[in-house]
Amino acid sequence: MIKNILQSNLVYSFVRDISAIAGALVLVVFIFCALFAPVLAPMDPYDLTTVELSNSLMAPAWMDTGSLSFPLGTDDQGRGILSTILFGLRTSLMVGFSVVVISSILGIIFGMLGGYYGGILDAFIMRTADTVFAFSTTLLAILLLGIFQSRNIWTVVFAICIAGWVKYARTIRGSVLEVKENAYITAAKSSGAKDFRILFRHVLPNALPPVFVLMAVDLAVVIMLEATLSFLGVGVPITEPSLGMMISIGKNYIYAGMWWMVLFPGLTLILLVVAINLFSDWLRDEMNPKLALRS
Amino acid sequence: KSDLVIAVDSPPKSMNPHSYNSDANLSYMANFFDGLLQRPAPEGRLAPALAIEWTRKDALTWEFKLRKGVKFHNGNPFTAEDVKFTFERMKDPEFSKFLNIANSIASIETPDDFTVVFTTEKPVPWFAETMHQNFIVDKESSLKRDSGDYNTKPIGTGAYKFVEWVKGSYIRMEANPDYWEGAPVFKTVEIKPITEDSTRFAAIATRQAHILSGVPIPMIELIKKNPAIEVVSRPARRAIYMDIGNKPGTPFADVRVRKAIAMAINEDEIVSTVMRGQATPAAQVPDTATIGYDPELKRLPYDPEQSKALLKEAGYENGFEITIAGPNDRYVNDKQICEAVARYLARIGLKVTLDVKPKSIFFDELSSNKHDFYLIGWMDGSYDFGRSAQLLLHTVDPDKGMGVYNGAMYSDPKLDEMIAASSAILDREERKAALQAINKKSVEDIAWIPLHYQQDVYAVSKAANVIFTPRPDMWIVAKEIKR
Amino acid sequence: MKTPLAAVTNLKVHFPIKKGILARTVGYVYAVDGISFEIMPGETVGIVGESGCGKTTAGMAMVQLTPITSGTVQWKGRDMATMNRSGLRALRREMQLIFQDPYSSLNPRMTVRQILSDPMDVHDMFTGRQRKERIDFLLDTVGLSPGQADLYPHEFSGGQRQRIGIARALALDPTLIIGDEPVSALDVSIQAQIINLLKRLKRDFNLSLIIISHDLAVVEYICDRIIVMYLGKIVEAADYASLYKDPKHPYTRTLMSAIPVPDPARRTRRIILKGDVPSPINPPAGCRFHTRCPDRMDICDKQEPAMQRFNDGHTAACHLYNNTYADHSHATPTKGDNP
Amino acid sequence: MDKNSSEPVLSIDNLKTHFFSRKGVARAVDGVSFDLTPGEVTGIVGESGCGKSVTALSVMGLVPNPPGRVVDGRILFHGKNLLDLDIKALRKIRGAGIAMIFQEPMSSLNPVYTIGNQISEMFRLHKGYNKKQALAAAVDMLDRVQIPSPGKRVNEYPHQLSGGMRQRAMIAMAMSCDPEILIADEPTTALDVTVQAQILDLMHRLKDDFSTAIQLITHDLGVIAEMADQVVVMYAGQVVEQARTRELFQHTLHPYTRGLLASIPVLGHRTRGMDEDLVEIKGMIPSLHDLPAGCRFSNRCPQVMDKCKNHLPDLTEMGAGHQVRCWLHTKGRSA
Amino acid sequence: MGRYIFQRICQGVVVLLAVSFICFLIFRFTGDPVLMLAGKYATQQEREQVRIAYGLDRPFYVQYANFLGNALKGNFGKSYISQVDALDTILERFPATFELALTAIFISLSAGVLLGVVVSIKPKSLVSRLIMAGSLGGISIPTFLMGILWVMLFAVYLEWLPPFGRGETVQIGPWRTGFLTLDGLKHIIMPALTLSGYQLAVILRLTRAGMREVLSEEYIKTAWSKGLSPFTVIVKHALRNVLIPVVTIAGLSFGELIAFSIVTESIFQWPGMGNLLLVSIFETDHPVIVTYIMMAAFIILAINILVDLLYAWLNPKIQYN
Ligand SMILES: Nc1ncnc2c1ncn2[C@@H]1O[C@H](COP(=O)(O)OP(=O)(O)OP(=O)(O)O)[C@@H](O)[C@H]1O
Ligand SMILES: Nc1ncnc2c1ncn2[C@@H]1O[C@H](COP(=O)(O)OP(=O)(O)OP(=O)(O)O)[C@@H](O)[C@H]1O
Ligand SMILES: [Mg+2]
Ligand SMILES: [Mg+2]
Repeated sequence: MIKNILQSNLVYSFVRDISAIAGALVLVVFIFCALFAPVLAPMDPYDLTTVELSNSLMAPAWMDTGSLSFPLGTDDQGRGILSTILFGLRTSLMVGFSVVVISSILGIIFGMLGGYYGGILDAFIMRTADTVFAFSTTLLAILLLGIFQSRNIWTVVFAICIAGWVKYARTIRGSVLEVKENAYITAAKSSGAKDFRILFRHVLPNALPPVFVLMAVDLAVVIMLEATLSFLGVGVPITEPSLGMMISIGKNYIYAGMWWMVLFPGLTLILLVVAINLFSDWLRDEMNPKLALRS
Repeated sequence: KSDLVIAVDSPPKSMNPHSYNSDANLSYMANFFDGLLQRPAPEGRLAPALAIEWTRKDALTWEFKLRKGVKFHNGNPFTAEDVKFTFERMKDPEFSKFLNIANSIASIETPDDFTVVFTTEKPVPWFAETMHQNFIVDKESSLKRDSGDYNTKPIGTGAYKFVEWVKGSYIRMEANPDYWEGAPVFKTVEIKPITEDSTRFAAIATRQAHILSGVPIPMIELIKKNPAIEVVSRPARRAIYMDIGNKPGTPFADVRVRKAIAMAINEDEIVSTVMRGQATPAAQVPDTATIGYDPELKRLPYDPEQSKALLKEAGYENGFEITIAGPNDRYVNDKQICEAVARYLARIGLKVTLDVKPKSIFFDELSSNKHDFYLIGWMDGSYDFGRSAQLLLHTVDPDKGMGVYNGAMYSDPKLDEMIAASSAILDREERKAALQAINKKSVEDIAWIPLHYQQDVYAVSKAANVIFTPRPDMWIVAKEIKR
Repeated sequence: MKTPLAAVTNLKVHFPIKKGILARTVGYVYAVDGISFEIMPGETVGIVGESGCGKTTAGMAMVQLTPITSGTVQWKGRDMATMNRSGLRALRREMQLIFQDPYSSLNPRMTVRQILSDPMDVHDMFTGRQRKERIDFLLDTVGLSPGQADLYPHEFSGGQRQRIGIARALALDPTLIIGDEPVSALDVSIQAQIINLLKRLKRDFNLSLIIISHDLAVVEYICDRIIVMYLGKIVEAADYASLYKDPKHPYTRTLMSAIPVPDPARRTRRIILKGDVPSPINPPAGCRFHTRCPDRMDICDKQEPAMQRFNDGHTAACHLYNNTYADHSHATPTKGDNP
Repeated sequence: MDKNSSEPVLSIDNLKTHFFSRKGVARAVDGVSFDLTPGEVTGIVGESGCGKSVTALSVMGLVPNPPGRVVDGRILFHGKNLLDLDIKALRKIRGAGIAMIFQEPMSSLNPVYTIGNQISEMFRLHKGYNKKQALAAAVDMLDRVQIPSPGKRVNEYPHQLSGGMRQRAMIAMAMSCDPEILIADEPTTALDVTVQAQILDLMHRLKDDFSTAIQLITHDLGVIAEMADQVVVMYAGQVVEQARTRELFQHTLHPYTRGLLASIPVLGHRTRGMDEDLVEIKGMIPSLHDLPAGCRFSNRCPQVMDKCKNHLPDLTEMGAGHQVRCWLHTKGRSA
Repeated sequence: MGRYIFQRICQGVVVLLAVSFICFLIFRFTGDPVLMLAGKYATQQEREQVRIAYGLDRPFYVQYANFLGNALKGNFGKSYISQVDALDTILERFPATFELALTAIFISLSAGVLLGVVVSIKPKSLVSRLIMAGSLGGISIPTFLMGILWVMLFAVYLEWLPPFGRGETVQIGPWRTGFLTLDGLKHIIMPALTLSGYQLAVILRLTRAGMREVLSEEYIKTAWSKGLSPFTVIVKHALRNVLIPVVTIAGLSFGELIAFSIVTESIFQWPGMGNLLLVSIFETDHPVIVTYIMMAAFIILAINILVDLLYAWLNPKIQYN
């Protein structure tokens, strides 16, 4: 399958699409930063022994009150903004990727079973999905997290996944319904293949492309959602600040003129989401069979 | 448009004066209702209100003489029957959160229309001290109305009459022309609760409010720079402290460990950076106005070296694991203080975990005694340390209602005895000495680690031409605001 | 007489129409409504009829890919309904399908080699070295080069894809191949290639073929016997020559006359039908063709005509040939319809 | 040209329509010329992808742009070059002067409007009728194309009609303003033979009634033989042969046309003992991106010569309006 | 049609039941409201007193049955905090949220569709590229950040718009509206813009994608070939087909809008249900949370049914019978 993707003109069109390249580049850089945050960051913002309260609220280095050891300034606790962004990126991406992976796997399983077998199983899955979808992932996450006694990054992931699988299930179900009408599925059946083989060898690989697109979009959505949850006070704990948490701490300081506490994490978040969106826009166009047929 | 618009940080939860015992809610009620007594700005000394005099007849009996000629907003006259009704209703959990004081009353006598005699179950030395927050309701209308109406449309004797409560938006009130203290200055007053800090700031910056309470700390300097706005602040009664236990088997059982922790915290730095100067370091939990405050007590010095030495002495050279708990939406910069404390403790080699969470969850956990070390604040509405000691210092004993807020389960038999003994002491001076002794012992045994008294910060728009005097309890009582 | 390879007796396939959340059945599509025919070893049978008349459904029902409502399908004398799942799976090896749409019948994410191997994997046939030889042989048979085995379907033209589909059908050495409109999606010039290929395979491998098509000319070209279907029923069945020379049923005649002949010199008077094909959801009563029949009689909407046997193997279901009701002016086949 | 026919109403002259994509230039239509005569059917045949539809779209000015563009040639309608007209002038001609019907009867009608609405739109636009008049005219039109109970059908949506009825509605729409030219792009390919017969019959009659010039695009030589007065055979973007219908079928000149005719299974052939294999045209149509330098049919041609591979023959008049593009027939003349 | 609606309503009731049950189940195992109810200084005994007074000592199923029974009578219990009927508490806030959501939907649909059409007609022009970039911004800037920035710019620095609240409102029967006063209208601009931002971008992109697809459909070629003006072709023939999925998706994401109104309301101190919910969550006010959830579920289900009907109306192919 990988080979198939590579040899299609995906790569060709990718190289030709500047915004997609830019998006992918930013994304890769960010992922790299997140992975190697402990090495890259000037300081470990979570190492309680190195953070000095006396360094709090310093302006970026190029300003009068700035210091070179904190290139982008510090927050109210004396953590370097740059370092915290690097670590915050880590949290944000971790939540983003975990949610996308978990909910897509759940969604794919439910959607595929529902779509392929139909009947009561399908009705049950889709009714559940409808209900959850009606509430929207955001609302459910807010409610769940509001109720949880203790919150950590995994409860946040859990709360988002509770509703997050639905869109995957719907998408994959839609494409399974379409794929299963193809004659090659009938051909596989007529060769005497068992359901399991048909599902995983014939149906799934062909039903998957729209899910890739959705995953890319969803990654951006989840990262923003996590930020929103942090803002509302139901996100990750403050001990593991995400970008959203940084912004919501910093927002109280913008009027006081300490814009760097919001601007830099805010920009990082926007850049991240823009990058993912650019990339997924391209992916969406490329994977749309109607548009892709032009080749 | 109202004559006076006040933006505050927390919304009212109910208009039933007994439904909520938080200062935030009582602050609204103080405008519509009167207690038997009151505590006017600036110092909050007990003063007559609906009662003109009060005496403690014996350890269990209190007598109040009532003011004559007072009328409720609906025109009903105020009498001793209303007082009796009020305190009886306060025993009903459906209407009241003031069960504590109400349940301590054994009987209420009304010898005549303007005398009330309370008999308590056991000695309650601070009984009168709480009378400024037990607001008196009208018996006749209260019985008549259903709970929905009762909880949303207050009828009291206060300086302001209720006009409208648009939930989430504002509360409007208008001056009571027949108020027994004389009609207040501002004819119409609007209180707007705005929970989001930056939005609240925007309210005063855009002249949508005349007075702002709960000015967000980061914005103080900015407001100071604004020529149109004036910052008014005063030390608050509330002390912020780290509660610590001495559960046997934990490192905290050793007083040296507790002392080491106390000496590791650089309170001056917390005050100057986290609190931006808007706090005063505290050596003890009660504030100056409280009976039991001991001016002699001093803070332990900040000395990390000594801390480490103490730890070594106690056999914890390599530190131990400690969790710092606390709320993140209750006190001014509470979560930042926890973070700072965590940092100091890490410096002396402890392995620190931070566990801050919303107050609803945190207080829930406190009552199940989950935490050994946590940040909390305290301000005793009764101005009597004896009551605080019962709730905070006494060994946990739910049956007797002792140690309810002693979440870290500090326990000292000697102290328990002293607390028990103190409640029978009637004489004010004698009582003061006994409470000071309790206070002193608690500080010396490091039953808690006081951090600072908060500073209440207000912003007042100069254009509004108002004279605003903050109160020690943070209530905003509109009748006290003058032109 | 030899036992037929496959025999279909009174086969009915009704698809329920479901509505609402409770998916209650509100009616049926009478896709195939009682057809019987058989196919001898080595024989080629054509099924023709208009779109929606149940040709595909009949084919699918024969290989049990569509649930049968009633009737039986016998394979070499055994009723397929009595077989268990694994028996059925094993039997599938012997009956293979060629699909109408060369674009959707090949899994776009598999190479030709994978496509051809997949059924062999299922049945554990031709393992190891044999596998490669077999694939090369198959590709050669259908006129593709073995070098093309590792390409993906989208790299082939429509005609080549149809050849891959045929190779897949041959992969398991089947006895019977059912071709569901194997040429209708192809360009005329390619269509000829595939028709020739099918004819050759039939000769070379002694296959039995069922060719489903809407094009009488195509069917006539390959088949020994032709079955004409209308709205789920067989209206006429005959030897190709007999059918062409002497079509009995008015529908067959219409169909023949409607096919445009590529010869301007022979522009003919066509039989133009009135109205559209009725819906198989509520087929007309009596003879199903009566709503459009040019030779319609009073009886036609009242009674369903029985299948009548003419000379050897030519059968048709039409009231025109029922002696009791025959009106001879109608019974005479309209001459001049056919060149 | 056939001398008997009247003046052409539309003449296409050296039309070139190319598609520009990242793979290069696809020369979909590459120098096509032919005329349409009033009251006659001009059939255009050719394999899928040879440029039949693009030719039609070029006439309508509807080539999707980007990626497509008419790069050369003229399309003369009453002496005016349609390619020079601005969109406003073109709009007046579309529908009223030249009408078009498309292959897929389902997707050619807007699914969200009643067919009455869609037909009456023509009358309101080109004839200035009011709503009521236009609807009455639409009912009239539906009746003309033999849709039963037209008064009821006008208020139905396309999905409520059968394929044959939809195609009839399309024809009604196209004919509503008495266009001089009707371009029918594979109008019956999606239909059953019996229904196809109905539609072809209908078009025949309408042509006679209105003396419309019809450009009938199809890949079915049978349909051409039935319907057309004149035939244009296209291959890979070019006209390879053009003649009066009888002439073409009787004196087929181009090897491609010949192959095409021979590869069609004809009903009755086998019965009449002609039970040999069909003639195949071997190989595949070349890619439009990568056309051979010489004759475009050279790689499949059974009579291919060396010359064919490198030199593109011209379309040559063989007399009586019969033109062919093949070295077999051009060699004498072009020398 | 009637049957279909009836069926959908039955389905809705089942969903509401399921929702209420799940809420109850969750609350059963999280947070103890007694702590909130009895007050900070309450002793164990006082807490028990409260527990009994509120029936919180009874078994789970009894509590649930009681709840259901009362809910059928329109009684969702009293807020633990305000001691007022929970449904009234929510309903009182409903108009504010509804007007905000309505305005936001209106903005995002009208502007989104309009811009989407503009962009799809001339995809390569500068204006289109700017709009597309802007829409990417709309998707990428978190709602809360956007809200804060709006306030800072338009309220604090430019002082054009009020920073928070609903402004002057007019009470009409049970409904308190801000639409009828100039002050009210001024107040709704910023929150509605903030709330609509994301939806607007999504609708714009959907419209653009839909237009791109529809414009290459055969029936659009037919429309052009009739000689219709570009306006008629685009608005009458293309847009109507594009609107079917756009309206459907916009309607179905109403839940998202409600969820984000929580954020918007908390920034602008908008006195709506979302603001209330947030407070209730932090105060463990279970009756209000449950009522909110039921109310939200109800609204969303109702909207979904409406969207389905709208869909049927827009798309003649769908007929419910
Ligand atoms: N799975 C199904 N469910 C419901 N109806 C079906 C199903 N499959 C086929 N039908 C219906 O059964 C009838 C016969 O279908 P079938 O595919 O057998 O026709 P066909 O003769 O093969 O037509 P075509 O030439 O168009 O392929 C049609 O009306 C079709 O709509
Ligand atoms: N929008 C387009 N973009 C790119 N290429 C196109 C486009 N439309 C047509 N073409 C190319 O132009 C060539 C001619 O197409 P056209 O549709 O005219 O073929 P046709 O003869 O009508 O075939 P068919 O019988 O399949 O309808 C094709 O090879 C196709 O690839
Ligand atoms: Mg079929
Ligand atoms: Mg075409």
